[in-house]
Amino acid sequence: MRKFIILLAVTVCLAPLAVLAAGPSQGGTLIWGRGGDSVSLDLAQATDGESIKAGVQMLENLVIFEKDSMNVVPQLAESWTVSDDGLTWTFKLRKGVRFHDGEPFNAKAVYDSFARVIDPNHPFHSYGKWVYLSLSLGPVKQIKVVDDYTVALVTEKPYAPLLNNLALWLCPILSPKAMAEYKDQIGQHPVGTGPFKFSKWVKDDRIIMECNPDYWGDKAKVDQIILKSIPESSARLMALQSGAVDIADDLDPDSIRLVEANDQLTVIKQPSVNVGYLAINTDKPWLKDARVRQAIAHAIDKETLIASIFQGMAIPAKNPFPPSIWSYNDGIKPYAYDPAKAKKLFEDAGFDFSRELELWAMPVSRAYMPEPVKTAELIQAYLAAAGVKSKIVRMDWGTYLKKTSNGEHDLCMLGWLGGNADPDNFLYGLLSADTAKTPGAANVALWKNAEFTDLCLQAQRTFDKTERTKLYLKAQEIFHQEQPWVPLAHSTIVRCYNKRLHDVPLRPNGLNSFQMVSKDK
Amino acid sequence: MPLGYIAKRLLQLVAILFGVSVVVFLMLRMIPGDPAQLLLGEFANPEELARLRTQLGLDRSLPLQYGIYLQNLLQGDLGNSIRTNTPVAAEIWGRLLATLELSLAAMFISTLVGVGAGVVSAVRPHSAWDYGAMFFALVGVSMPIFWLGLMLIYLFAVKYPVLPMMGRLPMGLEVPAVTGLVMVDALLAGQPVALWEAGRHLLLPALTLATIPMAVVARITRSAMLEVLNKDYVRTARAKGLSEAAVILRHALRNAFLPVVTVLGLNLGLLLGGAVLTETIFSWPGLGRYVVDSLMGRDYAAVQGCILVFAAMMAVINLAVDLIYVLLDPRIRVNE
Amino acid sequence: MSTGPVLDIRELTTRFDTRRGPVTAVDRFSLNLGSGETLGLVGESGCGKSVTALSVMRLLPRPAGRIAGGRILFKGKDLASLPESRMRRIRGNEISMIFQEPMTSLNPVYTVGFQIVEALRRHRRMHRRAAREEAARMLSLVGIPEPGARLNDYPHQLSGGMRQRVMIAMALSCRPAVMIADEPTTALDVTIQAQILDLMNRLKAEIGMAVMLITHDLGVVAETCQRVAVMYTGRIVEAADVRTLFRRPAHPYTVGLFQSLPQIGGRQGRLKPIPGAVPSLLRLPPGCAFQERCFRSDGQCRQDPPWTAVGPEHWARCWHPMEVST
Amino acid sequence: MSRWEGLQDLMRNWSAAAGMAIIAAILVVALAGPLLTPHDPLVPAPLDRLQGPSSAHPFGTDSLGRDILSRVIGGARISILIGVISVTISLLPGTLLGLLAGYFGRWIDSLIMRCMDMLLAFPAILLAIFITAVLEPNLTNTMIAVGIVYIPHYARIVRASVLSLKQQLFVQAVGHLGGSHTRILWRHVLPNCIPPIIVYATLGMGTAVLQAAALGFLGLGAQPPSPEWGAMLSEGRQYIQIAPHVAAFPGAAILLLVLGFNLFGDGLRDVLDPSLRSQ
Repeated sequence: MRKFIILLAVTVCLAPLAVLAAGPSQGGTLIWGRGGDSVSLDLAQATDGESIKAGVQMLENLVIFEKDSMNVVPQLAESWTVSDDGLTWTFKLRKGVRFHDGEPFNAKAVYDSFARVIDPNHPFHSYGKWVYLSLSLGPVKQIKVVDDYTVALVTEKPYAPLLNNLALWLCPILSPKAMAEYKDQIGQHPVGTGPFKFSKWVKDDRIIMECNPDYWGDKAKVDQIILKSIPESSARLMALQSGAVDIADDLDPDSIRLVEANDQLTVIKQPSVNVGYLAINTDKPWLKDARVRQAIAHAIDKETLIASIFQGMAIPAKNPFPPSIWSYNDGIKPYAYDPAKAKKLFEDAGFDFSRELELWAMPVSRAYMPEPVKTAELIQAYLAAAGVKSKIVRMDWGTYLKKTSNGEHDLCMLGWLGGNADPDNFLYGLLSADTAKTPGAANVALWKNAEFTDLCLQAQRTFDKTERTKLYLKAQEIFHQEQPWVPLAHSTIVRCYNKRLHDVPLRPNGLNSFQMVSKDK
Repeated sequence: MPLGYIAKRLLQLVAILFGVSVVVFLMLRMIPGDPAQLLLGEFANPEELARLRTQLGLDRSLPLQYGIYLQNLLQGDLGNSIRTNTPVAAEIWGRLLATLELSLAAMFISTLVGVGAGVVSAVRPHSAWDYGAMFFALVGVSMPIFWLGLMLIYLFAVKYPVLPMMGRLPMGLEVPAVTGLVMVDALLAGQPVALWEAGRHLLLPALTLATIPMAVVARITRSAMLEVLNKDYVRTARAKGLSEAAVILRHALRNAFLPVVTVLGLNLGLLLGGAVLTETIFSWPGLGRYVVDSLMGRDYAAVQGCILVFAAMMAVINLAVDLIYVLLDPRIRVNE
Repeated sequence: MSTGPVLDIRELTTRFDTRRGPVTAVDRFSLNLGSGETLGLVGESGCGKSVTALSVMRLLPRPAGRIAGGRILFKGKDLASLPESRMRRIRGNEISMIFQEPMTSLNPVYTVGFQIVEALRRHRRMHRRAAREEAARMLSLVGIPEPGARLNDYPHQLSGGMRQRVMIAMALSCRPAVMIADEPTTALDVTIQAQILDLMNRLKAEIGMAVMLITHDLGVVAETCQRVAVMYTGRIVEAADVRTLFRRPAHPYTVGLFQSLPQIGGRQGRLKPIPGAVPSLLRLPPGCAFQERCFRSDGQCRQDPPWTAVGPEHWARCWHPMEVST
Repeated sequence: MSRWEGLQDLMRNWSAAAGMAIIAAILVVALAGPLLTPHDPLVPAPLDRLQGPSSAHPFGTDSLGRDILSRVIGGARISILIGVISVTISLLPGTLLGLLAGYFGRWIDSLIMRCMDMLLAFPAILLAIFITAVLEPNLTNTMIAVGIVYIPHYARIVRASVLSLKQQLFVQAVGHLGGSHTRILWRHVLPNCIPPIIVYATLGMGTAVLQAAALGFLGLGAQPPSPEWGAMLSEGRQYIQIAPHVAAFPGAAILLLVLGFNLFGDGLRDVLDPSLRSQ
């Protein structure tokens, strides 16, 4: 009876809240705390996640990935066709769209936005540094304005992934007037067509964008987004807890535990298509023997690593790519944590225990490696338990990437995010003999296994998915046996936010438009 | 002091800045790490890297790069940031104001408290107050301020959350920027709430940054005052029947100020250095943090610009200290 | 001439706390100063002359020094027990003091005008302009040419003699009843010394004040003073009018002082320094402090010597004063 | 003043005695470190991470479950080493440059002192960051960087004492008697510069420890898993909310050591060189 009364009382008290929750009112300011400032909001020039995260709220492409899959759907283009020879892509553009500065969106705008990237003679070409061409418009040789609302892109060779490239953040359409006016400063004053328009940028502090009232599609539900730079993870956590921000990005795993425990806050998780690994330089004579590499795998306790440093926000890895990607070989039996066995393997391989291995630790944290230095310290201790001495080596990120791609390390930590969710991206791109050529090797294990490489190449030529799967399963077995990397973990990406927000999206790559997000008053 | 002297000092300043620019330019190029590689990260391929290097002009010879840099510099152009492609001067300016606001607040606190504590200690030497104040001053000069900042955050923002732990204003609160100093802007805009909030946000970082200068000033003020209080002219002032306050503030302190001003001037350099740490801890969007970030990002133009600004500020401060000397001590006026 | 003492010091005792224990720098000092009179206080350095002056001014260095006993009666008020605030109204106003070191006694960062005006404004509540005019008048009174322009000078722009004149002007600006001059001429050239002494004599008459002149220079005393008191280790050992003291010193110490002086026009005999050294105030012998250096001392001198009248208005603190025939 | 009297004075000086006591205590802890530490400061126990202070771990554990007390003790050796080596690095060239500049004067003086001015044009920490970045960040380079930053200070002090000595007769006299420059510098000038150098070097050790810790804090100093105090503090920053003890103890250790150097330096100054008191 007593319980019933309490329940009743609670219900009565909460009823008004329920009413509010039922129909979240529109408007409000969404404050989004993140680890760093953006660099350039012209996404054709953006190289960092913080720029892209902000830019995609304001700029739009011809086409875009669906909200939660990798299917391409129209955005500023209404439809498209590919010529029979596969060389010409024709896009019909949406009519009646205006840029934030009031300029009309049309074929000319698409032409200027694209031609500035690939045509050295275009007047806007010198205003920017056009990065990652291979992922964007690199294959396009010519841009034709067919009429005001029709554009054709011509490639030299048939290039099927072009549509996916256009759906990435790298090919935004900007107002030609603004590009002419701001010249090389367009990245500081982006003018696009998106649901939010740029308002103000205080460097190292905040970027403010307003709801675009003239948006061609569904208008954004919040009036304003403030992206607030809060470099320190603990400060972001505190801002989230106090309600000062609605969303806090890139919290460390320990903080996420606190967010989960807080009933005002919530965490959504999404398995990411990434891998964090420890690459073993197979070019070094003392690491050439596969038994040595297997020994290293046996020495590392991935479960504990994930339980402690990742705070459970990952699954242990045994293959080069995560189970969410097709052809994942689940039949592989992971190397168990066994220091004694590791030591024996080292001894069997005649490993010189007086040698101190260089263990290179990444200087930056990534979703696939949230605490690289602590991970390195732990690995160092695990190796020591197996009798192997190692020294942690750190340097700046640029040098790290350059030197690891030259094969100067013994062991190095790196990771990969598989953007297009294809095994080829991981296996051929990171482990084939073709990519093991220094300098500039993406295969930082410098592992040159002819059989493995053949399997990858064969798979590239094969269009039948089951056949390809077979090839990849086999390739993973070779990888497992040879163990050029010790794959460590596939991390989970998370978004922590206040429960007063609704419909917060999370793609595996973490990039979403916040158009549909609403906030309780 | 003749204008010629100032002109000479300014000329020296230009010479030092030139030297600094060469040194910084060369040192930056000696730092391992390729800006292009840093910008493009782990997903770039060698061709994209090479193209970016060309675009950034990194494939030119060093003398040529410096020549171009110097030519732009002489036209007042500090160059564009490699990372953001924006003019470095603009990037620096906004952050400089943030650093200035923090430094001025810290300067204010350290001078007020430091001089006050030093004077009281000197007036009552070997009293409990004196020993207490001087012990705290000694702890102050020994303080790792990055630790102090963290502990202040823990105490006043985490344990007893009475003060904000970072930033300059609460999120969502805006003040029209006129001077770039938020407190001044809030005052100009007549927004008492913003003024109050800006002050609250400023308090912990300013206190952190003020700690060492405050302690140094207290120590120097005490010893200078002790010396001055033994001077004959202080006795003369007392013999005139002046009140103790007039004797100490008008006759003693004014003379004790000379060494204090020297130290304050040196301390401003200390403040600028301390700003690097304080801004990092309190997420203060200032120049100190910017220069470290730029250095880590191998943003050559930005680092060069910042260091030039720092060096120029130090030199201007030194000049200002010399000028203040003249105001304070009439004896120098004739000698110069 | 004298119309009763303006300053009457009775049994003044001043102690200092030092690291090695308390020291009595002035011991039961009694003396009076008639208005309009100039009294010389002589003795070797360290004998307590300056401490006596600072005690009267209540400017003893704190917290070490303090008045431990006795009274200092000025116009009927006991300065020794006056609250500090009331004492401040007397200092620089009714009793003023000038110091030995004109080079350092003026504040280097203020103009001399400011420093004189400061005293006038404090005690006379004068307006700025009136005070400046008065200051200029004072400067001309002490014989400084172009006083109006000098007001804007900083001390370092003036010579030592000029500075001492400024000090005097400052001390006299409020027309004090008593001026204490602590070795006012010691740091100056001989020619300047004479000028300053003349000036003091002249102004004393003009303003009608009493002067306590502290010096170790008996020549200065002879030229300026009516009466003299001789101090040794914090005590007055002899007091008399100038003429008597110079002709017939009664205390062996005074005799020693005279014998150690070169005398112009006197016998060209050898100077006779007093044997031995001044004993430390921390280790004074019982009885007469001079006994160990004295050619007349005997066992009796271990008792405190009495303050003996050896002639009219002539006293000495001695068991065995020199025979004084009157 | 005889040596013995000097030492006595030093012991009687409250500040020097307290400073000496602190430094000695830390030195003992540093030397006896492995005997005192209940746990290995380097071996992680990831499942015991971020535990608060307890009887098993009086200072708690860090993010890899290592005992913070053991790490703080392990770091004592590093910090003292940093102090001594950095100061040596600034002291030797600084003294030499100061001697040369002061003794020979003219263009040598101008050249040396202008270079020193250039170094002084940077805020110290910034210059140290810069040098560490050029040399690549590690413990050795931290000491070198901090050392270089303070060279101008020693050069200036020594130059000033040389200039004042040069005025004094005995140096001139020796010069007239035909002593070689080296001999004059070594036998006559240098010994007289030593008191201020000793004072400044002692105070400088405190500064060096602070600066090195700041570099460690910024991630430019000692590399993991080294228990350098600044680096430990830097890690603690991340856990200020859930485990403030991780930052609290190493920072307190830095403060204590620097306080020790400063107390001792103050005391030395009072005894050796009272004229420096106002600086």
